Amino acid sequence: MQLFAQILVNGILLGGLYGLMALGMGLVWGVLNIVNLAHGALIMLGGYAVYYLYTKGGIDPFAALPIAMVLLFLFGYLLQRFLLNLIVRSAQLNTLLITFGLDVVFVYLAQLLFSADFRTINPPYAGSNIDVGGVTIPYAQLAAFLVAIFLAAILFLFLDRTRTGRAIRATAQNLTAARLYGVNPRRIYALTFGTGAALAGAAGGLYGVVSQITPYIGVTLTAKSFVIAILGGLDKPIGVILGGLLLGIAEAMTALYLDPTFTDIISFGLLVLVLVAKPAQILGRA
Amino acid sequence: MKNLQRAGLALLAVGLAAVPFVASDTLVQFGINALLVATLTQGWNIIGGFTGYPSFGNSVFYGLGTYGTAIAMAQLHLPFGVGLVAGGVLGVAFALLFGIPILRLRGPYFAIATLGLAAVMSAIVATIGFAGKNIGLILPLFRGDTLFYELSLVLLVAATGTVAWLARSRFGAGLVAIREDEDAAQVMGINTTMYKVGALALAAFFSSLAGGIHAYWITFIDPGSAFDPTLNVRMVIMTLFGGPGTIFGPVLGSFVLSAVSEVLASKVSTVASLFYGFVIVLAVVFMPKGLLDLFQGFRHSGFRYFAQNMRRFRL
Amino acid sequence: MRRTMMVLAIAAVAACKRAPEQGGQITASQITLGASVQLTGRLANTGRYYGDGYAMAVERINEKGGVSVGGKQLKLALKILDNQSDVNLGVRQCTQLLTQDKVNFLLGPFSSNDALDQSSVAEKYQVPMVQGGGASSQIFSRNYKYIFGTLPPADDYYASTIKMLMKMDPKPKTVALVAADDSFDVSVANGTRKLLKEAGLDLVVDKQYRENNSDFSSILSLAKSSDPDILLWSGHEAEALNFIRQAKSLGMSPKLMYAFTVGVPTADFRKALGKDAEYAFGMTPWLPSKDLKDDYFGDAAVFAKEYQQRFGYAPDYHAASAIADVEVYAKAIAAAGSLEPAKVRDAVAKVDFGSLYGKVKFQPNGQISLPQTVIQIQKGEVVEIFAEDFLGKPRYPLPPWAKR
Amino acid sequence: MTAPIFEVKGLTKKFRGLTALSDVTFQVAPGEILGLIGPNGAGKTTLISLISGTLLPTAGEIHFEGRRIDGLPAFKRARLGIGRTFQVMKPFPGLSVLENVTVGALFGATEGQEKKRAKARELARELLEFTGLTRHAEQRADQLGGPDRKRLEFAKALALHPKLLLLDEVMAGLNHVEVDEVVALIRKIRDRKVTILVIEHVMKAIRNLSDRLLVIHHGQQIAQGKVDEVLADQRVVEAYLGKRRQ
Repeated sequence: MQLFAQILVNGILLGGLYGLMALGMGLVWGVLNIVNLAHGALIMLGGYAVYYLYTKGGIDPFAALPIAMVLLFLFGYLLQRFLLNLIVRSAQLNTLLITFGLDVVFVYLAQLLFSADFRTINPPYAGSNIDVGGVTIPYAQLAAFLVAIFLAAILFLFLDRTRTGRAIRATAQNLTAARLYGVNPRRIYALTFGTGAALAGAAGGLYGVVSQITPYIGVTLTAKSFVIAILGGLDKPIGVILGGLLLGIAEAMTALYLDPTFTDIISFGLLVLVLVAKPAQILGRA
Repeated sequence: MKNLQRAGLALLAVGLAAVPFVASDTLVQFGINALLVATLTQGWNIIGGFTGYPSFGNSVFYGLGTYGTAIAMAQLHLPFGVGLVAGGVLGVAFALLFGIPILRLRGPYFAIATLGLAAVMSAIVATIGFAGKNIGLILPLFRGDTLFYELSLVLLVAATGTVAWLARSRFGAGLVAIREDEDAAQVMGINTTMYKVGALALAAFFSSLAGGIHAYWITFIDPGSAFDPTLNVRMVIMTLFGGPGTIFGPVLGSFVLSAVSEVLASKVSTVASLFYGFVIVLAVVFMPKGLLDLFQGFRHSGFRYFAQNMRRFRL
Repeated sequence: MRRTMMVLAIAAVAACKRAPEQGGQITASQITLGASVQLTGRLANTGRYYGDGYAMAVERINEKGGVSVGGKQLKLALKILDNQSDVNLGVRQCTQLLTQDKVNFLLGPFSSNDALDQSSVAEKYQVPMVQGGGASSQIFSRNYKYIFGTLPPADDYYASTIKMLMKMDPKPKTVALVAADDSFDVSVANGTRKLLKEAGLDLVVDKQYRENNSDFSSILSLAKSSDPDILLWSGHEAEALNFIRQAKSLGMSPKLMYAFTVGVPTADFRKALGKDAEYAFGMTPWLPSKDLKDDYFGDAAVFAKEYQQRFGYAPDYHAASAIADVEVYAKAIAAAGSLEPAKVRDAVAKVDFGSLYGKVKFQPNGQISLPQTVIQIQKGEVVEIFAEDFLGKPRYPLPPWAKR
Repeated sequence: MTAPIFEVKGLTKKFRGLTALSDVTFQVAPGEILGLIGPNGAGKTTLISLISGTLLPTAGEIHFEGRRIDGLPAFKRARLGIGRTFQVMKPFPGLSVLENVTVGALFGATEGQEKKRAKARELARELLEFTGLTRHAEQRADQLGGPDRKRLEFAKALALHPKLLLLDEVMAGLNHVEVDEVVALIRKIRDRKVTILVIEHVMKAIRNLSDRLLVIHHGQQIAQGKVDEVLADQRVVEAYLGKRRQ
């Protein structure tokens, strides 16, 4: 029973981070209709940003997160404004193509700039934990989880309560309607992509604290984000976080009760089943 | 004109068939790979380009073909021909079985379901002892690259022939109607379920045979390389690069991209992937409708083609 | 449309015609070694040892006058292609090296899976491949004649560790074994299970995980609940880093010790983990010792220093194995007195010399046999602990994380 | 009245507990034009979807030419000769006008069906002529203007060789002249021995066209019969103008 509780906690903590990874991808996908294959690369860049801020600048990783988010926001903003905006109205799959190309470029440049060495963000408190009734809760993972929930909540409020957020949602519904809203779609697109990139940056920093960063971590993270974003209903922040939790818990339980080599079967099997059985109910939209 | 075109194509096919007899082994190796990838791309074109179902799981057919062949040869010691058939049957059977539930999904949901299926199959194979678990299987070594090349060429010609047939047949018209508007297609008398599953099975057929040929050629397979998920992205990208829903676009797209990446990999080696990435980014910006459209458009309106596209697709 | 196809056809024919000339720089005055190595991509982190090691060895052998073939001094040349960690590209590049670039002999890539594929090309063309990056027994069980390996067999990786454990006080009783599911690690796990049984140790947790896994929390929690004396781990370096960091954050620590097949000897591992790397046991077939004399580099210690200076990171056994591969060719070609692949192949099978890597002599299946020295990280340094007998003092038993 | 070509008995459709259509029963004679009217949200389009097979009924029966069809999938009903247009028009946007119609000819009712594309195309050209779209034949469907799109819907549906044609608000958004053109077109179609069920808001047109009327309100069938009688019916007036309290 204690083991079960421990595994559940592990799954939840991991799932929160998964959810954060997928938030940005879901937002960009849902609003801009861009399936961003470079999302994992943006997470990777965020990880490096926090890594260097911590090791070279001596800034605590959690304090460095907002800085990394700003950097990634600017990067994403410019990328959308001056490159992706050029093609957003062509076939949807084209955005897939171009972000794939960007992913290749980012990964290569990262290797050139940062080398293929493994980097870990290792503040003194990483690895310390607290014991609650026999269940070990690691501080860093807990903090990462809380940050993920916090950012999801902020995103939700931003989309729901602010004028810009509403403009973004209107854009998701209908570009023409958004124009009537009096927004400049070029700016809104850039803003949305920037926000997605900023969220990826935060996820990257946290990922570096609990795992490690190399130029090549992106592919797996893109795939995970893709799955979770779909499970959670794209630009629905709460849904995406729930999707992350679902995946995190499913993976942890599978590793314990079935076999660790089965985790992929379960997580992707779950995905297919959910899609085939009940598309409309589970997903935000179908 | 039409006859001239046919003659040109026949000449091209003969020229390609002659490659192993005149060219270097390297080119033949490259050719085998490029032909197989082109076949995969053409397979994707059937389900993605014609039917409008953006599969991200065609690697599952390739992988099943690979494993069907490998299991038959490495575990059961059957001849290659039997293995190839086994692989093809496995791939098509999978398409028929899973096509019905997943083809009910549309757009990105279909895409992700296929992606999920491919990942599940890869993970499942990695736990089956008979399939060599995650360690893989070793096939007997066969020194016959000419045979592999010609087989791959035949397969590609067959796939392209099938697509050409689609472009003029009733079946193909049905697929295109589904791509354009599935609800409308249904009330116009098209058995959409059967057509979609048929298209997927065709794609599966060619993809799994390509996998089978590749398995025997490369002699060692494991789940990671047989169900390589990046293969899906490559198929999509090559189709889009050439021109989806056309007969020769996907072939052209995959030849050009294969050649570019191969030349880069052997000439500039370590910066190859950087260039490859840039090529793709620039291609999307300057020819968002594919190579074929670029050729036609450029002939028609010269450099204005780029400006026209830019205006049309920018925000 | 038709025109396009014509252009393509013409281009293809033109490419055919030009192809054979492109590799024409090879002259009789040099011997070219070719390799397709992971310089970029997923495996670049370890792949670089091979790229750098081969380059350094070729250079040094040439400085020492090259190789004497039938009374003539020939220089070595090296052609390395980057396969971007793509197995299929590696296979094609090997073919290119043999048929187009006309290299004389092949060197290998990193990792068992890549070596499995690439060695098929060598066998197909009947050109020797001496590779220092694949240890799985699968590579050498195919009855291929042209493939040689300078990494010791994966099955025996934990042999010396278990021998050591039997002499430790307190003596361990229970063991947890965690291994990845790829070719190399499955070989390690199978071999280790047998060794544990022979030693009479009790295997209480035996878990296999999926390659590239990044979350070990379930396995760790399970291991924690069964509280083993020792934990033996086999996988890839990236996974080892995750495993140890997550072990710390979940407070999992075996009662007596833990050991890892990879990572411990590399500088990268220590750098990434900082003080969390302390106490980790590992193994290496090679250490930069003064006792390992070498015809070209003096000894292993000198080599390690020069390597560090030149490339900015410390070599580990991968790099030393790469050096040995090149030296094998130098010795074998000189012995064969010919560049004919078949003759060189026979000479490679017969080499027997001392190098900075150790004693190089291939078994009939083509693989080398070297003992693994048990090592441990103590105060940020790699310390030799045990080979045939104790070489250093182990820090044992392992204190729990909170008390480190 | 001759034997009906088409008959609906007790047709009911519920969406998750919400009743969209309840116990609708009517018959249509061959060559007849039946007008279907009712306020917005009354369930008219649901009825058409049930007949064409894009929705399946919760209860009730549909018979066509003496054969029960309510269990058949949409494509089979299309092949039996039931064609429909969509309120939100559904051309194949990326195809040319000609190809749009050709698809119908390739897959339509079994006896008129052409397996060869070339022949189907000939047939499609005739229909373009018939609907006045010939000069747009090579244009992409999504580049057509409003009235031409409606014509295309007609042409596509006709290409099936339908015996029963279901028209879902084909006149919405058209001006007077255009409405008259469409009315004329529908008459022309009827002259081809096609039975027609037409949903319409434009009262003048429906009065002109229909042989009989069927009125649906809140999913209930509230009146059926001769045009003038139905329009004079108290319940129909209430449905349209709201119940007046005395």
